[in-house]
Amino acid sequence: MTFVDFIVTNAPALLVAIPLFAAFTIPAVGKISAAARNLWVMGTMLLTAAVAFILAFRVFSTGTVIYVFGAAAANLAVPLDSGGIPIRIIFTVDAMSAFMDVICAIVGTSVLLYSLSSESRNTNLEGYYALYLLMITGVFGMVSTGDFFNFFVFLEILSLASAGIIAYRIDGGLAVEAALKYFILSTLGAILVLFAIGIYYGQYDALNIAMIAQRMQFSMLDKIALVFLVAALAMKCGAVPMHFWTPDAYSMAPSSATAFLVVASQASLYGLFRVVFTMYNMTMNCATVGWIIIILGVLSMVIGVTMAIPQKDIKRLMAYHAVSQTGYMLLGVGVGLAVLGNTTLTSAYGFMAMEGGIFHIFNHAMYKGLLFLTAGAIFYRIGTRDLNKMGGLGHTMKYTMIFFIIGALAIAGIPPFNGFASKLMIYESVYLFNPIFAIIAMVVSILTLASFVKVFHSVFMGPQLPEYADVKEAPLPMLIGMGILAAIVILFGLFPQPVVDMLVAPAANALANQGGYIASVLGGA
Amino acid sequence: MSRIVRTGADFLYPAILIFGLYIVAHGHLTPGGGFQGGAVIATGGALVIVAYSYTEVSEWLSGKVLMGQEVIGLVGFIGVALLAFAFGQVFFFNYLNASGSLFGIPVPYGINAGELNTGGFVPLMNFSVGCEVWGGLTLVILYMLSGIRREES
Amino acid sequence: MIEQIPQILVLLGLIVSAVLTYYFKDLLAATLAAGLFSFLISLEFYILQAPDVAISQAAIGAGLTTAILIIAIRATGRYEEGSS
Amino acid sequence: MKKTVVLIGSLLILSAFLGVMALTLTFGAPKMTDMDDYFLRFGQEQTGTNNQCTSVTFDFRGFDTLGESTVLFCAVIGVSLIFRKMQAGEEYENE
Amino acid sequence: MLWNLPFITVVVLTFIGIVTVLMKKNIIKILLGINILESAVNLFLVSLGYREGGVAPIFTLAPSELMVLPTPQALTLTSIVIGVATSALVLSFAMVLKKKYGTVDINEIRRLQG
Amino acid sequence: MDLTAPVLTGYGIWAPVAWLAAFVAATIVVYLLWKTGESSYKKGTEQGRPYLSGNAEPEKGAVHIRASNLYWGFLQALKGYYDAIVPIHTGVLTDYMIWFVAVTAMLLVVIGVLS
Repeated sequence: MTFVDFIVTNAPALLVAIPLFAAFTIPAVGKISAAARNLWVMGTMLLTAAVAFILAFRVFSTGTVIYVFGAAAANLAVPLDSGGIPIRIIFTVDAMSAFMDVICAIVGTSVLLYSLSSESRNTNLEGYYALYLLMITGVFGMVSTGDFFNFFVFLEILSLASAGIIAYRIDGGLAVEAALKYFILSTLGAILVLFAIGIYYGQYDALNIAMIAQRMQFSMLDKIALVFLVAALAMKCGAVPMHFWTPDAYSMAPSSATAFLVVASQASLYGLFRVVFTMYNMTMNCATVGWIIIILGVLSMVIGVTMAIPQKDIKRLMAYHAVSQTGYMLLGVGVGLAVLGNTTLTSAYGFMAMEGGIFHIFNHAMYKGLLFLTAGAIFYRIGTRDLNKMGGLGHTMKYTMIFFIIGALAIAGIPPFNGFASKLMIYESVYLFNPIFAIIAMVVSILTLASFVKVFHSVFMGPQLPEYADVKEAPLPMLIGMGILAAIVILFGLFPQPVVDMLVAPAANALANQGGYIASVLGGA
Repeated sequence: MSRIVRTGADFLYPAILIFGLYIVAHGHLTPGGGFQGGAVIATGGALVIVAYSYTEVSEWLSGKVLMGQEVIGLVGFIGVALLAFAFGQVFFFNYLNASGSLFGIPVPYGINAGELNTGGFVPLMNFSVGCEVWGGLTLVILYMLSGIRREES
Repeated sequence: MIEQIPQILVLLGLIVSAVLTYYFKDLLAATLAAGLFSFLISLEFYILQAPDVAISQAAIGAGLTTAILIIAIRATGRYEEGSS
Repeated sequence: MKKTVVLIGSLLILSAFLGVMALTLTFGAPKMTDMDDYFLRFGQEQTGTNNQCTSVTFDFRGFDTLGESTVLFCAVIGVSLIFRKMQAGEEYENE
Repeated sequence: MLWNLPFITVVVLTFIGIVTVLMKKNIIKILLGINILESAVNLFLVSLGYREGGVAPIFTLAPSELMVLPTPQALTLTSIVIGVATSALVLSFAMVLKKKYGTVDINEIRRLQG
Repeated sequence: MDLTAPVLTGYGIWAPVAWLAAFVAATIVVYLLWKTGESSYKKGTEQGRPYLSGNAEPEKGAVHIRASNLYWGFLQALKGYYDAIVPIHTGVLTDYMIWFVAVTAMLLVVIGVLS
């Protein structure tokens, strides 16, 4: 077996094993020197991203990849003597998972590059990088796994690592307060997820998602499990009215970690979609659950954006926008779910709405990451997050200002940036479903633009303030990190159709096609 | 703490240590395993730490050593699993089972007396996990005590 | 029937110790009640033929969790005040 | 108190549904046991352990156990970060 | 039906746990509530795997062929260790908050709002 | 693969490259039109000074509008809405958990009983 074959075959395992191994060894490597530690972390991240891209390429070219941990062969999901049941932990990487892997790899790499210089003034960075790599492991594991208990374990890894990293700057107790709120809520959510796992196990004696999906009968117990999962995962992705932890945690975490926390909550969003589409799909009452998701989405959009407008803390404002943008994804995919059973409506607009929602996940990760990174650059240079104290920074931080403009226009859905493409897909397909929601979405978009005009004006515009006369441009690694994300925002805005064809449509297809998911694990059932 | 508690802890700790190591080593035969054994030893460690004052403990018990122990345990765990790649197998494949080498005696189905030299890589993993849990949980207690100490001073 | 009596007693004890954990205003007493709860649930695991889990719960739940709780209570104050 | 009413109402609903769950499931006679029967039948030969719980923990579901160790590692690192000695000026004070 | 006692206990414990989490204001009391909830879930999982007349799934000692299901026990082991990790982190948060804010009362830990 | 293919949204199309070309063309046309105009501005004369009804020009730092003064009218117009929505974000963890449990209970009723 050649090296390339080895990488290609074992890519799903390496995706998790490499960052884990690096995270375990960081306390030892950090003892050598700071440069060795940075090199070690960055090398690991690049290697992981490369593996993720190889895996995604393989998935998009040949279809779902499965990896069975500890079996005689990597794709032997069902042992010959078991009578057709999968018994081991299986990583099932279909197009949707590969899509999330790509997002995590891109954002993870650029954020890590950024944090090499943005966090350099803090102590005990070994711990910070270890937790960061564990967050990356958690996201990769959550989106790749095909086993529900394994999903829970990675969810816990993600929430513990996130809580540790949110509390990293103690900030007079404020960061710890935010971490406490996030962590207790997510522990409650995890307990509900564990209850749901117990219910599935007790009924079907299965933990594999495909196996549960095949045996699903939608009895009363399954309804309870569905509610537990929907509530817990919607809370974790920050849907209104369970979004209260989001602004606290996003504003108090270190800026680089905040940009990755966006991806972390999108991993929960992925889990929500995986549960409703792959595990339940047509067995449940799609319209009811779809409408629940749509209502959660509309509430998130409206309340998120209206709460953002009066904020004075720049990161808190952006955090409320993250809630609002999550609403777009929930709206798009919810519309797709509500009409799932109806072939004519699905082909008319349901599928397009799903594509829009999924494309928006990608776009949101890119531009919201970019915006949080610019906020972090401003904080790094002037040492405050209070919008009232800022002003006139456009004179000195020109590149940061350009990156901020790109991000702000993208989040407001101004052509030709990538936010416009996905929002247009959502508007037009949702308009066919129910015109009111499309109008609400457009109004929310306008309010988003308005609030970013406020941020832009109060941070960058105006005369140069005397207290910030000697502020310098952000350091080069931070600019490179922001530049990668900005380039993707522009590129995907200019050429949306290839992205939709290559990444988004297969992902939406994989989500809607429950039979294909089951067949790829259990073999042509 | 009083002298009685200290003496008790001194005598009890070796016994707890041996009991924990027994649980770890026989994890694949009798109830127990890495987690349980490691937790038992860490409980013994907690007893010792509570019996002595933090300043005394921190003289001869360094956080670095415990962290090193934890890292060794974790790297050992993932290393044992990664070693499957060297045999051309998939991650977490039990390459040692029924190979005839260390821990490689084949076990037929049914009730047997329980040979210690069985279990493939499971005993190795038990040892790594035991090492990790021992180090990790003791470290948690040590760090939390250091938090109290700094508050009191 | 007769062999279920120990189990019923243990389950009742579980509920009683959980209520005590809720009831005590003195956090140290509440922690001891939680330790008793952990011990009883480990006994219940043993009755349900799960010795591995029982050992684990006894060592971690009744031993270590109680230890770190006592450390935290020493740092944060012994009585909860002004609670409903 | 509106809050208390909401609290009690949701708790009652939650316990009612959990009660339905408790009465629907049958204790002592799992509905389906095919996966676990496989473990009990073949686990001993495939992993060489007499303790089937350990064989499930470390072999069949060994990856979960790795994740579990990782969770413990996360907690240790998180606690060590919280109680670290900070430099002067590292903390940012609001207000 | 009546002999579903472990499951009924799970429901009662869940109720007590949630009441403790929601009604108490002290962080340590809330953590005790979360511990009760976690133990309830663990008990739920282990009870799911119990078979009438079964013995522990260990071949060294087992006298008969009928064994209880091993998978829930493995899951519960994982869950217990996750529980202790959670407790450690929450208690450290509480200690730092006591040092910085001077209180562990949830009603007063609300500087982040709006 | 055609990089510049438009997105078909099922209702309309969106071709960013064509849009960008049109945008650039329009900018050029506007620029040309602007070029044909006649400039009456003379640098360095009285024209360049700010006209503030005869008052002295304030210091640079004082004319910057701070963030909380923006959208004052908007917030005032929606005062009822904001008075209702902002107090919900109390900052108390217990309230947040009650919201979570209440939403779970509501979904249980909606999915478990009604569907």
